[in-house]
This record gives sequence, C-alpha cells and structure tokens, in this order.
Amino acid sequence: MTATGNTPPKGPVEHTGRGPLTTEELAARVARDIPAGSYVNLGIGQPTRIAEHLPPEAGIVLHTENGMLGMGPAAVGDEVDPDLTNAGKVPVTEMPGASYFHHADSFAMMRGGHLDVCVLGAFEVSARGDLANWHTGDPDAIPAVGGAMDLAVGARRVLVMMKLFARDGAPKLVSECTCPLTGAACVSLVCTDYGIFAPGPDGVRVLETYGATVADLRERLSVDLLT
Amino acid sequence: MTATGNTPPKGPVEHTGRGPLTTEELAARVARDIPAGSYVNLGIGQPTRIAEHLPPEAGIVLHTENGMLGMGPAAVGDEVDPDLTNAGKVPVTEMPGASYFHHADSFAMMRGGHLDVCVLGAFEVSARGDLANWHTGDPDAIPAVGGAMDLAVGARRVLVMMKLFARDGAPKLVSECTCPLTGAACVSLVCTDYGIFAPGPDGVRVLETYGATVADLRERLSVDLLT
Amino acid sequence: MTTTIAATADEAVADVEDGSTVLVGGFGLAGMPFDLIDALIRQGAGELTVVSNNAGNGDVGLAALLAAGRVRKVVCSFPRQSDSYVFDELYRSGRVGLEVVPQGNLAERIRAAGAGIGAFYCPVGVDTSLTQGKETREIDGRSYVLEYPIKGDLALISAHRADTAGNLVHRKTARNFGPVMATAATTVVAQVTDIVPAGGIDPETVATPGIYVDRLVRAEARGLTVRGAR
Amino acid sequence: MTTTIAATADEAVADVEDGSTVLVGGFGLAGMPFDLIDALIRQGAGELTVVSNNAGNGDVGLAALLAAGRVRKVVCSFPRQSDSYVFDELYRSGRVGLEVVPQGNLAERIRAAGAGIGAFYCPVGVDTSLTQGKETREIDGRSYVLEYPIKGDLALISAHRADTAGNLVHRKTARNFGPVMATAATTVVAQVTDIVPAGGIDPETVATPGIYVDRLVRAEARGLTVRGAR
Repeated sequence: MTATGNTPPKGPVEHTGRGPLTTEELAARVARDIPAGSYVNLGIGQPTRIAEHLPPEAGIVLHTENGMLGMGPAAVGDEVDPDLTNAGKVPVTEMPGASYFHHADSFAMMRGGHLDVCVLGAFEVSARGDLANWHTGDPDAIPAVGGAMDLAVGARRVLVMMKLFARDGAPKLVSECTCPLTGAACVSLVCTDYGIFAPGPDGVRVLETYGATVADLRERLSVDLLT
Repeated sequence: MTATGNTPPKGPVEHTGRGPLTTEELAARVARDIPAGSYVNLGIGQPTRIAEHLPPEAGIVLHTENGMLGMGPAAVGDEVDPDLTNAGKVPVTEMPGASYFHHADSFAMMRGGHLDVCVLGAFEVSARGDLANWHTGDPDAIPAVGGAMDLAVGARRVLVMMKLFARDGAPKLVSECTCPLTGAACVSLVCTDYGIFAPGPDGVRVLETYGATVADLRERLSVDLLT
Repeated sequence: MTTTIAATADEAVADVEDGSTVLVGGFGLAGMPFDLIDALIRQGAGELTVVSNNAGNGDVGLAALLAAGRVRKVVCSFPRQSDSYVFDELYRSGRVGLEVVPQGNLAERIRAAGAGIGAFYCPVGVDTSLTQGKETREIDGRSYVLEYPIKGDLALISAHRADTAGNLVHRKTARNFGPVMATAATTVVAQVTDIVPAGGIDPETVATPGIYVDRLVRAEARGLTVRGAR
Repeated sequence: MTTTIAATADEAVADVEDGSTVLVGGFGLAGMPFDLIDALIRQGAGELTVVSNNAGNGDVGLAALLAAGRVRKVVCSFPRQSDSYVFDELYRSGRVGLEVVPQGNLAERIRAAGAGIGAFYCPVGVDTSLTQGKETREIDGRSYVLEYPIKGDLALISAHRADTAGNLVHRKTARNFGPVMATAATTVVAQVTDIVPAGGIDPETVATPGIYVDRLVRAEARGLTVRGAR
C-alpha cells in the first residue's frame, strides 16, 4: 500500500482507489512508521490501538508515563491487577524485560528526550507543527492537562493520529490553532484518515493520501499543501 | 562529666580537673550530642570514629554520600567487598534496614535537608559559623572538594569536630576564615579538645571547656567568647 | 528521625492542622492511600490544599475528602475524569480552587522541594496558557520556563511493604508519586499492607528509603484500591 | 533504540571520537568500568574530557587513560587522593585541565542533562570560590547558584547484572554514578558480570532501565575492582 521500493517517489502517493482509512487501518498505518527497537509512548484514546499492530518481533518497548517501560496488552480476567494500569487507568500487563520507576523518573525519561516516538491524539495541528490536544478552549470546560504537555516535548518524534476533519467537517490541520496550545512546533508527522502530513517551518508536506487526491484535500483545507 | 541535672547551669561548664579531650574522648563527647533515632553523616577522617561511640540501642542510622543509608562498621577479613565502601573508600558493612541509591538521589537527600546531623572536620571555623575544610588556600595544592560543600548545606545540624589549635598553636576557631570557604554560616556546633562552642550571628558561645577555663581560652583565641 | 508505627490510621493523622498542604499519592486509584484519607476525613482538618495527580474518582478517597468540604484548593494535572463528579460540581460552583500543572512538572516540582533545588528551568509548557506570566529563559537555543518547588506539610502515600526502619517497596505502577512525595513533606505517613523487621527487605530494592518516612500504618485490607473503581 | 550486546569491550567502544566528553562511572574503584577504560585506551581516542568523581587511582582505570595522554580535561569532585600520582603529575606540569565540581552538583548536573532540565538553582557552594562568577539568586530568603547540565557524548559504566532488554541492577555502593550517567550521554556502554534473558530481572529492582543503555559487554572477570586497590 505504501511505496517501499528502492526508488522513492518524488511526490505524495495518492491512494484513490479506496475510501479514507478506518481507525483500525490508520492505527496499522502508524504502526508501520515506528521503527523496530523503538521506545514508544502511545497516548490515551485512539493511539492506544496502535499497540495491536506492532509486530512482536520488532521489539518495540512501550512506555507508560505512570511509571513503566515494557507495558503489555490490556489485562483480561485474572490478569487484572489494580496496581498495574496504563496512563488511561486501564489495567494492563507486563512484558518480559519491563521495569518500574516513580513519576519523577518517568517524566525525566520523557523530558530528557529518551523516547524515540510518541503518538498523540489532537484537536488541531498547525502547519508549523503546533499541537492543541488538551483543551478545547471552551470557557466552561474544566481544564485538565495530564501528561500531554510533557509528551509534546518529550519524544524525539511526536506523531499525531487523528481524523483530518471534525464531525462538523471543520479541518483539524490548520494554519493557526484556535484551541489553546499543548506545545509549539513539536509535531513531526500528522497521520489522518485522509492522509499523512509532515508539518514544518516551511509548511505542510503531503506524504500520502487515502480516498482523496492532493487536489481534493487542497479544496477542503485552508493550509497550503506542499508536494 | 557533662551537666545533666534538672537545673541547667547558667554559663559554660569548665572541666578543669583534667587535660583537654583526647581524640577518642572527643569522639565520645560528640556521640553524646547525637539524639537517638537520628540520620547522621560522619565526614571522612576523625568524625568517622564517632560511630564506635554511638550506642546501638539509640537506633542512629548512618548515611554515606556514595549511596547508602544504614552503613555498618568497617569491614574486616571476609567481610571486605570492593562494591561496599564508605565515602573515604574504606570497605564497610551493611546494617539491617539498609538501603542503596544512586549519587543524585544520595545528594538530593543531603541537599534537601533530610539528614539530622552531619559531623565534619575543619581547617577553620569562624565566629559566625563559616566553615573552611576543603582547601588550605595553598596555591600549590590540587583542589579537591568531594562532598564537603554539599554536606555543609545538607544537614539540619552541622557539627565540626577538630582540634582547637593547629600544630603551630594557631587557633582554628577564628574571627574570619583565611582558608577558602566550604560554606557560609553553616556550622551549629564546634566540638574541640579544649571545649564545645556554638558559633552564631552574635558570636561564639562557650558551652563547655576541657583542661582550660574560659579565661584561659580567651587568652589564646582572638574571637570574643560569650558565656 | 526514627519511623514510628501507628496503631491506626486515625492515630497517624491525628495532628493535621487546618490550612495544611497535603501531598496525596496515587494515580487514579493505584497507590491511593484510602485508609489515610478516610482517617483525615474523620480527623476533621479543613481548608486543605491537596496536591495530587487527580481530583478524586467516584465517592471514595480524594472525592470523599472533597465532598466533606475540607479542601480549599486542588493542585493537580488531571481533575477531569469520567467519574470526577464530586470535584466537577465543587469546581463549577466555585467552592474549590484549581491549579492545573503538567504531570511531569508536578512530579519534578515535588522532587525539587525534596532535593533542595530552589527552582529549575523546564521546557514543558513553553508558549502555552499554563505557563503564562512565568519567567522564561533561552538556554542553548531552547526555551525554558522557571518552575518552583511544591512542598507539603503532610504527605499521605501508599506502599506495598515496609520494614521497621521505614523503608518502602512499592508494587508495579502503584509506585507512581509515592517515592517523590515522601521526600517533600514535613510529615510523611505511609499506609502499607505489611511491616517486616528491619533486614526483611533487600536493600537494593528499596524505592523509598526510611529516612523519608515518619509514620507507618498497616492498611486494614488490601484490594481497597478497587473499591468504587471503574 | 534496542540495546545491543557487544562481543568484546573493544567492539563496544570502537567508534569513540577524539574530543569526546566521556562520563565515567565509579567512586574510587567501586563501580569503575575497568574493561571499558582499557578498551578505550587501546581504541586510541584522544583529547577527551573525562567527567568522573575522581581522577584515577594507582596505575589502573582512569589513571591509565590519563597516563596514556588521552585526556585534555578532567571534570570531577575529588582528584587528589593518596594514590592519584598520575593525575597529580600531569596537573602540576600543566598537561591536563581540571574543573572541580562539588560531588552532589556533579551528580545533579548530570541528572539535569538526562532529565531535560535547562538549569537549576542549587544552594551548594554559595559564597565559595567554586561558584565565583556564576549567576546567583535569592529564593524564599535563601541564596542559590545557577548550575547547568553536564552531558556526555559517551558514558562508560559498570553494573552487576543486565538482561537482554538492557536493564541493569547494580550492587551496593558500586551503584553510585551509574544510573545517572546512563541518562546523560548520547551513547551509553555498560560492562556487567552477567547478562540474563529479558524477564530474568525483577522489574521492581531495575535501577537503570534499558532505554538508557545502548551497548552491553560482559566484563572479563569480576573482582577487577580490587586490582591495584588500596
């Protein structure tokens, strides 16, 4: 599905003989972008689903910011242990080679740039890679940030996994975020149902599209798309 | 030997029917000033000897800055383990209830004010409690500070154990330190062969003398002695 | 000074004063010191500032303390949860204050208090509303915000096992804030499931050294952490 | 990325470049990575800046590296020891530079590099010659000095046992700088006495998580730490 030949294509790969990616397909697509041997933090929500698509032989190690490396799949039945949860407070399991540490050590690990990849959900991402994923800006909302800001600065590559359009059709890849920022210019790659985008100081480069052409997306987005 | 009656004396206790304290007597005297249950760091050199005079039933826990609480006596014979030394690199032993931690955690423990007492040697202590114990000021000397400055700020009470006079007879309790400082106004109590002194913003208060009267000491010291 | 063993959780928190800042361990329900919080509710101290990762779940633990009207302000990273209705109601009606701190900054600021660090430059939250008004500095081409320590009068934490020297071992991700909060409060109380004699814990495995722990109390029952969980 | 197991110490340090900053674990001889230092001497990189607590004992380890003329500067807390004659001679003849750092500041500055802290205010050494010229600040009535991170291109450490995931457990006071230095260098190499399969180390006891360790090598022999000891 993706271009993996010896000669990389010059422009974006347009997958038009199909619809946009389903959430499960998107999770699988993001999983393929995570190199073997990486240390990875998967944010709460949709990014959690990526774990199921990571090939066991790739030796990818999952970090959960509440104090663990080597997190395994969600716990089922007798595996459930109230002392072992992920950052979303869901009971999980432990892989061989795991380790536990306290919160200050866990966030030092993130802040110090030791994670290779983190994947986060988002309300909005700007063309230069600003991330907004902690607060809608609704004045009535109770603010709650958790580890979102720490994660935004805390991995060598910050990937966003989100739908390209909100339910009302408004694009979530924007010129300027309208929601309060989580981090500035921190996103390396935006993975969406309609395409994969690389934001940066020069603008948004399209790497792949799904169920749409670049031309289609140019009509629906207000950001310039580089190819 | 010390005044432990119900009515504390108004002035210093002069122990004149004897000579100045030997090093061993001084170590025992300092040991009596360490409350039961204290967490204590004993500096390299003479202060190390205090350990032998701490009553086992007092439950005093020794810290060594190279990463251990619950340090036991020096190791002998088969007990010697190159992986278990004190801050002076002397092989030591482990007490029940010990714990190990890395250097950053060990010095966080000190810097954070969690030790009740540390006892250090000194070249000089000033009337206000400045400590000089890391460098003689000799321009040819190779500077080496180790944990001295960390210890000087790193205990609730910093006790100095030293001889009151250098070999050449010069007093080591002085108006102003001539050696480079280890810490400013950090010493709570100066325990010497000739007496016990409490430095402070108002000057040096004499608590006890050994083998000399306060009047004798006033003749030999250039600091004002409060009584 | 020496760690003491309290006969009951009530005894362990008998001297808490109104207006105290209380660091409360736990992440969600894992590592939450339920017995100690319940005792604090019975003890009655009010006008508390609570520092914790969350602001209570369901009707238990921190949520119960909030419901009892004892908390003036919550300092936390993530108050809003699907079952934080007690906090939500108090907050919306203006009866409790809130300071939201990024989770890692919360941990590092607590560590700083315990480690004698006066303040530190942190790259988290630069150019966001949560650091507005804070001092910033460029260091080696990167922007940082100056963050200050968070110190408690009291820390209430939970651990797996203690020895009589006060050393604690934790269990899995229930370790979370416990070892850090233990360094940063004037009085530290830990509830544990078991207390063994000194020497009964391998010194290499101690996550919270006894020097940080003032009082121990046996938790009435293990598994409390699932009471009211969802 | 994944921890690799090198067949020899020589292979583990084959790519060290001239001018590198090398963090070297150990406190005196305890925790000193002798095999790795010997391999570094054979490898030949020069103009090194060495960051370590001491500046070598006798003729082994760091002292041998210094004697081979590979070190431009030593950053340490305590160079002067009864058997530091190699360093002493080089220093007195102006052939090696020296930056003396209080021991706890050395550890905390290395931690800061590993923890993404830009700088921190530290109360140690205020009003002493070792902090002259450094920025100071009064915070809550106490004076602090601004201290900056110390980062390495390479860290050479020693540990007791590793698993194939790179997790390390240390032994007694030989732990010292190892876990902290492992967080603060671009490439981290650990010599260990034993490597067990992932799952062979209790996850609660890991002092240096595998994420920090790039290369492992089995030490040729345990007990090296007493060679030349005094």
